[in-house]
Amino acid sequence: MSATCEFQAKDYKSDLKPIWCPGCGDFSVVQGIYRALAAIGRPPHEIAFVSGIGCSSRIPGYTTAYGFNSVHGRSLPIAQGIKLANPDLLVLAAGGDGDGFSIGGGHIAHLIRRNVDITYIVMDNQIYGLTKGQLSPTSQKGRVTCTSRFGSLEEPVNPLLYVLAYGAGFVAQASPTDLAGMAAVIEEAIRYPGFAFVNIQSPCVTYGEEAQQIRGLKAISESLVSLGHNPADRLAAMDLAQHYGEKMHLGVFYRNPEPAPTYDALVRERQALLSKDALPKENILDLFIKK
Amino acid sequence: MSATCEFQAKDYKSDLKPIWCPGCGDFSVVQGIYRALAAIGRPPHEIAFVSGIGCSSRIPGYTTAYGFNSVHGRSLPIAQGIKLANPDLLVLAAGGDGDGFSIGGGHIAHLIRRNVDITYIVMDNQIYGLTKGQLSPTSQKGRVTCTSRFGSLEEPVNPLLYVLAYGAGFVAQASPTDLAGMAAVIEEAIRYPGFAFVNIQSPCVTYGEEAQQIRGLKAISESLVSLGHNPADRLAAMDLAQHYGEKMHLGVFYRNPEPAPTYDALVRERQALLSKDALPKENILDLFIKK
Amino acid sequence: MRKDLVFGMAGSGGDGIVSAGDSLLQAAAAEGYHGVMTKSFGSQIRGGESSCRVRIATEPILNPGGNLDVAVALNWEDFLKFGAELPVSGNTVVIYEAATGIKETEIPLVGVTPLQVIAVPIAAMAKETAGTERAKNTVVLGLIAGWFGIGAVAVMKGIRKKLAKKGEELVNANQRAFDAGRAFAMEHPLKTSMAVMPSETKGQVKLITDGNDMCAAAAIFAGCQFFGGYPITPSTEIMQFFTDHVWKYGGAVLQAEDEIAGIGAAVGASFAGKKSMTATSGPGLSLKSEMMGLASIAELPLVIVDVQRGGPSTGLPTKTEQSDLFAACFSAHGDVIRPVLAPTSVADTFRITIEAFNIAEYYQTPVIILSDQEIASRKETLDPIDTSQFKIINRQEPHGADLVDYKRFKQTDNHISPISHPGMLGGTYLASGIEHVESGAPTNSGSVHQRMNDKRTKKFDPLKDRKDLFEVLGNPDAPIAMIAWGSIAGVCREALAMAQAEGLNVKLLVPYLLYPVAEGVYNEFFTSVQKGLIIEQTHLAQTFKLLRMHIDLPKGVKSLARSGANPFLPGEIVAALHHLLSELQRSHEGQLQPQE
Amino acid sequence: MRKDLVFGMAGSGGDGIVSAGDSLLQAAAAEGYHGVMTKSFGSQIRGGESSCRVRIATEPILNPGGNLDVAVALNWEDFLKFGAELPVSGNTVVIYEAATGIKETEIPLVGVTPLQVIAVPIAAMAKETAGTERAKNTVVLGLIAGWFGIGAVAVMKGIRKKLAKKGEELVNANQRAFDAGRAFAMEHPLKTSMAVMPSETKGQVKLITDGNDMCAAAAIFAGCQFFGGYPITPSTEIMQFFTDHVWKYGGAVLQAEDEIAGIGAAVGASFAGKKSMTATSGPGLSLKSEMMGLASIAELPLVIVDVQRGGPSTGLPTKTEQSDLFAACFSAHGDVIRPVLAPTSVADTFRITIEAFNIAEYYQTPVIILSDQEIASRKETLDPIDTSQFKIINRQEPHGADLVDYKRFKQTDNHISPISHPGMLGGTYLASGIEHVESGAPTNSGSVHQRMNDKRTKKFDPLKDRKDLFEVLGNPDAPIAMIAWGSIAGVCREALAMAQAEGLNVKLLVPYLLYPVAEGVYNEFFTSVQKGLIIEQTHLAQTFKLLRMHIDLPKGVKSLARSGANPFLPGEIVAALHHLLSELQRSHEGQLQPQE
Ligand SMILES: Cc1ncc(C[n+]2csc(CCOP(=O)(O)OP(=O)(O)O)c2C)c(N)n1
Ligand SMILES: Cc1ncc(C[n+]2csc(CCOP(=O)(O)OP(=O)(O)O)c2C)c(N)n1
Ligand code: SF4
Ligand code: SF4
Ligand SMILES: [Mg+2]
Ligand SMILES: [Mg+2]
Repeated sequence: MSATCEFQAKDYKSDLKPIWCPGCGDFSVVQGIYRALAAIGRPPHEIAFVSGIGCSSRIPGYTTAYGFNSVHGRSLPIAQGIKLANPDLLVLAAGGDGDGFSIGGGHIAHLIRRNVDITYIVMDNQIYGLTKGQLSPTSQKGRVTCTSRFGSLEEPVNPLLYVLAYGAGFVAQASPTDLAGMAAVIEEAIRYPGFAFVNIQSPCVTYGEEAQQIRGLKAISESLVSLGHNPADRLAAMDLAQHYGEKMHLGVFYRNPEPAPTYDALVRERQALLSKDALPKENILDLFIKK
Repeated sequence: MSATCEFQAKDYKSDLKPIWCPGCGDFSVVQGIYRALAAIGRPPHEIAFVSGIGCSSRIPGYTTAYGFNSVHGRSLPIAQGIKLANPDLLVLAAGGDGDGFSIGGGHIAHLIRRNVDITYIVMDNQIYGLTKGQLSPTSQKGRVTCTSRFGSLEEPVNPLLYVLAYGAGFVAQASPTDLAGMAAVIEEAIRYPGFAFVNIQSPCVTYGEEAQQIRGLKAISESLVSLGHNPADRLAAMDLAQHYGEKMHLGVFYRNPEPAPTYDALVRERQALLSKDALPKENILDLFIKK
Repeated sequence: MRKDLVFGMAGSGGDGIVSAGDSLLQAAAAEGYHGVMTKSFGSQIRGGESSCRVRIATEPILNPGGNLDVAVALNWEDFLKFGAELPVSGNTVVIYEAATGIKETEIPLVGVTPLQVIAVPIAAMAKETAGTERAKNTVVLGLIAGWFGIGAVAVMKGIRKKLAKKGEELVNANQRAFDAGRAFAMEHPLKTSMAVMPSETKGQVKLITDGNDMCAAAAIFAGCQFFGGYPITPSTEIMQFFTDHVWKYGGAVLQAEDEIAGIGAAVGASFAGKKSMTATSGPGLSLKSEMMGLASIAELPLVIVDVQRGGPSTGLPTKTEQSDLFAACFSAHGDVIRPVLAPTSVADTFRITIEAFNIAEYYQTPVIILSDQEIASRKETLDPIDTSQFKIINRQEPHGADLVDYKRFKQTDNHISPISHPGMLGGTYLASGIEHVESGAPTNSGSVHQRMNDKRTKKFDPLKDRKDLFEVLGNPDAPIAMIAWGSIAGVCREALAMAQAEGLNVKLLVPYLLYPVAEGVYNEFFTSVQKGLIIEQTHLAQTFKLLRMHIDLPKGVKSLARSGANPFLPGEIVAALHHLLSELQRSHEGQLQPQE
Repeated sequence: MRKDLVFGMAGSGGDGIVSAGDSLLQAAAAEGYHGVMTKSFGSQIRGGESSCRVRIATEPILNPGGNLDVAVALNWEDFLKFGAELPVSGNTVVIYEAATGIKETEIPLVGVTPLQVIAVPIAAMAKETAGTERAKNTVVLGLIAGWFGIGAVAVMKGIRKKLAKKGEELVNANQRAFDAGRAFAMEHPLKTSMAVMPSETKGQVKLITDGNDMCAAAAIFAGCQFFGGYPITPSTEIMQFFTDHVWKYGGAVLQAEDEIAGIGAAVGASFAGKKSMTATSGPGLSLKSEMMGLASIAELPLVIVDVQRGGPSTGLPTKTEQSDLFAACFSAHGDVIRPVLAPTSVADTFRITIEAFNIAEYYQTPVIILSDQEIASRKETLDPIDTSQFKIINRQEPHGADLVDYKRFKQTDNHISPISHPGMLGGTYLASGIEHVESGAPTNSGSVHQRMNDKRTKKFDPLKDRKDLFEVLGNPDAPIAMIAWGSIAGVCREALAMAQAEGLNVKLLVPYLLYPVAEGVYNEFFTSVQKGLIIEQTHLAQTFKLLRMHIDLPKGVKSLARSGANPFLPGEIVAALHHLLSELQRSHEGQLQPQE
């Protein structure tokens, strides 16, 4: 990191006033993102920040980046199109647990196996905030919400374990209980050359359960560094990830020590390799001449 | 198993003549299903067999069960609706690798975490057969097809590892290289009380690569029993599953020794518990009287 | 004394505006009045601005009314955000929080001088009597009881019940706040009394509910045993109702991972022989298109509720609109007819929902119920409904001879084929989205395709004769006409009454069946019509165009269409009718003059 | 000598029917003829029945023709499966495999006596000359060269090139088979000679391609740099072309995990400033509805190709139909206008695709290209296209002053706002599916919504004046008219020529722009019209209804609509025109008689 930063956190903060509930965890998340971006130092106009729909998905609007508050569950496909269209951009995607693991759950595995160089941040609050408190895919079994008055009958998904199984090169978890740690982890995720996933336990103060508020989260939090976890050990990471929901491990679960080539890099390579074979565009129809 | 079977394999075979290419692996799969169903002995009309779209998805039509050849990627949501509507039915779902892991990939995790008592059979041929030979999500990186003339840039998905990570209670693999083994595994999957997944390496003779034909598959096949694998050991199963694509392990990767309650059973329980609270339907509007 | 009053109140999130509205509506119901309540919020989940309108009348009412008779502003900033929902006129009494410091002569309402403006130290009274400003809404209820005579007893009875568990002191504090408000009103009588006449039906049982709950209850009544869906505003409460109740009736509900899985599960349940349903709003409807097509070609009964909000895309998620009409009729590729029904009020949502199931089951088809945010979310007081008058139709199952060499898609005289389901011996078949012959076996024959398309189209012909799915109000021979559906029909009902009171010879057609378009019904309606308006809350005049697509509209029939969120007021519709009248008269003048 | 011949051939999968068709078409092109080839298969992937039609003429042709002039049946079972695609008439010469053992007088064609029927020992000749029955198709090509004078030299030249790598012996074996066929023909001359006139353009370069490849090539020519899609018949070849070529032009292509991700990536690429595209068929179009709505409200350029096949649902995946018209115009909830264009041939697919990109970029909107299986999959010979005549339009970017306090959705005179993209300094904004103010910030204001809906609607007004997106053929003042689009327009072009040759005073309107409906163009066209047909391959008469929705159709204009797969023959359209003519004459008779 260079000694003088060209940009400061406030340069990434837009004029739009957040309309999150007072106390919502997402306020911290956007702060963490400002800080991480400042540390990276890319000018805002070279950043594309895509989200789906949800309280958390409002986040791009609160930054000075090019934002895209798209449709529910589709931040990743859109982010991927942006990155392939212009690999020079820094591309972020973000959204909620519902957005990412429920309606959008079919896309993650594919971005990961393609290893598109995108950082994906999920604000995991174990609830559907924007639609006022329904079960989310990360809600605990038995949980009572307005769509589960008699308790949920389903096991929750395990975002950390899933993305590890999908083969993600960078997997981390953070929480507003440690803002500096969150900023650091986001920064590292962005710097990782390849698909990076950060799960953030971001409390919903309005519909969240007591145990998922800051105090509750603190009680179950444990730093992966202090546990002596080696982030190069994928199997150990999967083992730790099994505790998602009981424990809140903070920090980097896995960082591939030998990052695989990114899809966008492979695309560039291929473009470079094949450009010499291009007919001038105005002659493209010559392809149809049978000789 | 009882000594006298009420039904024989042929009772599950319909009059519809399969239009698969001569030699297609799916011919064996449907045979395996006939045998497994005969061993189970449920009458055809108590079976609902749902598929998506693809060569493999034609399979319900070749059985005498109630079949539903639905739309691409949606066999599981539909199968789940059937099971919840009538838990007495034996519900099977089947389809191709594209159907299941590409367009339908978002549904599997959710059926598994709900533990709906369905058996899901994927005919994995590493290609899109019906649409004439495009890349599938299980195609190897580098593979040349009509949509990847310069080689695929993507890692394949790992169906076995994914479903294990999702927490499936029964996970197995089979292949036409061992028809008896396939029938046995399917039977076991159906008998398993909960979501059961069987991946079948079913060669596409028309668009498949040499290595994925019967001969090639035989060369890399290894029986899990002969390896001494303990199907109660989920971590060992995940470890073995890592070799998907290089090795073809046949048999049961994982069988939960203590099957969790199924979603359909929980639903029944809840129905029984709450039925006493029902207002007679004709008085249902009394719910809206504010007292 | 008044027969009808419209209250509008606004404040910030913590002010308890909506809960005050609820109390007022319940009190009114307990006192025998008819009432309608609508809410409107800012985009913030908590702590943002919120508002409600409560209309109370001695006669049945079918829309939330136009300009306010009584406006209550707990602060002006928030009140002004609801300019469209809370219109103030020269006949409005404006009550506002004195602590805003604004003089009665300087309230920030542009272009209007209200009937009377009263600053009330609401917060101070709450603090003083209840020890907390949180009792502001109770003070407001006291003021309303004092000035307008509603809820003097019933409001506190309701509050007491609500707070019973929270202890006597809280109840007493609220009683003091209420009394203080009432006393203030008594001490400061209005210039013109606006007290409401006592209701004649006092003491009769009234139901209170909103369109979403009514829809779900009706579905269960109709025999629906499966709901598969995904949350989306403003439809989520339908699923919520199912999760609360359907188990009791042996049914199941699935909050699925997305809209496609939700409708997919519902399609599966229907295939399995159960009546089933899904509900959503615009974005979800778009996602369900493919599955709707599948249900159509597989001829599976299914009810899909679309509670419309502002579109396109995410649009205006909390505002009402009617712009999903085209999508409801035409989304999903290929040649498909899918019946579309629309309720016009909470009350008729009961009947229309049952009708939707009956049509779905009888015709073996998906049916869309096009509700809208306004109907879905507003609360109405209702007189008890005699449920025994509703006939329930179940799908026709195969029996005896049908099951010998059973043909699922058998060509029959009425184009409807008896349908089996898993579990039924002899009824096995292959359901599919692929074109199929009578047995269900796939085909790629063009001539079979033509025949099956004929079957799937012609089976709906009888629907177009269902005159009972249309309502004509006013003089059936009137030369001036309106057509409106959904919540806008309610506004037009009111406009009709106003116009008639002003001597206009006008009628109103309310279609509950929007698609397929019943040409005959419209042609008959238009016989007498020289001028008319098709009134709708869409930008593209979708209803007008849908009708024009099927019917030769009389030349004088025009579109009155406007994007959602901005409510139509009965008054402006009456003005438009007057305009039509003058056009009509001018054209008749013309006839009497020599032709050039 | 003939100027025009239609060949139809059928056999089983291994017979190489399609490859014979390809060789014939290429040979014809090399000899200067114009040609069109269509294929049709059974549902089996391999080993099932397959067929092709090749039409060859000295003049340009724009559809695959009607009844066959020459029918080739390698076996009758398979031939009969293509009854609709390969219609035999009294003017057809039928050539078939003698080994079928069926007598020339007993061939299983019902209700028709062909001009001549010839049993040829095709398999035996192949075996004898080439040592394998796999050379049957080469024997057939020899027969065709012998009897009809096409490809005597060029066929073997082509085969030689194709088989070069496989060794001299294979080439020689084929040469022997070809010669044997040709010799057989010489020895058994037809009763009536049917040899084709030599072409005057012999030696000129001809292109051969199908609609899908043409579409993809045109897209790259227009500057498309991103394709995101998912395989689906019959559109997949568009993506395939991109995977083969787009890299060379610095672009990228993504075979996504599903249709939603495919269009999602394309939306992202467009947001990132690149021209982008997706392609699909009916089921995929349904799935893309939500994203199309997003692109409309976010005002992002995007081209969506829908290669139509039989619907609804999976329907008839390998057969052509036009029934996605409603879905193309109206799917996606909310008030949206999304331009829809349709090519009518492989040749004009080039122009229409460029036009689609130009409209998408200029108006900042998704545009649908409604192709169909027939155009997409058929091969045409084409004269070289002068690509320099095509103007490419790029989206208007903000500059200088625009970028001071940049407003992405600024209200402008033409309702089009300069659009920035990530990477552009000063242009940052929030794109969204939520309603927004000019800056892009979300809003839930009804009045902003109304204004933005106005903007998004009115910007398309100039499109309706684009007369160049319509073609009128025949006598512009004719009283009898046809309207047809897509591949059916080609059939109607042929019908027009036939009708004119039979003395009918008729004209044809071919719209390339289907939506928004250009009222003015149609009204002008209808000025002279008393009787007319709107001809389309839909079951519900979707085109007729779409026009009626916007235009007062003259009373005499009727619908001629039919489900897909069953091809329209020019002859039957001419018959329908004759019927119109007699109606017209009867009605004029009426005018001359005394009125009752
Ligand atoms: C296609 C579609 N389906 C459903 C919705 C409704 N919806 C909006 S946000 C949301 C879920 C919000 O939960 P989450 O993604 O966890 O975000 P949070 O609000 O909790 O941050 C839903 C169901 C929608 N806008 N679009
Ligand atoms: C919504 C939708 N998208 C795409 C298709 C086209 N399609 C049909 S089958 C298929 C994939 C087939 O591959 P797979 O699922 O592996 O089955 P296989 O044919 O190999 O058995 C595709 C892309 C479709 N029918 N519907
Ligand atoms: S509802 Fe929950 S997630 Fe949404 S803004 Fe409020 S606290 Fe945050
Ligand atoms: S294409 Fe492949 S998968 Fe399909 S039927 Fe033929 S061999 Fe089987
Ligand atoms: Mg959430
Ligand atoms: Mg496959």
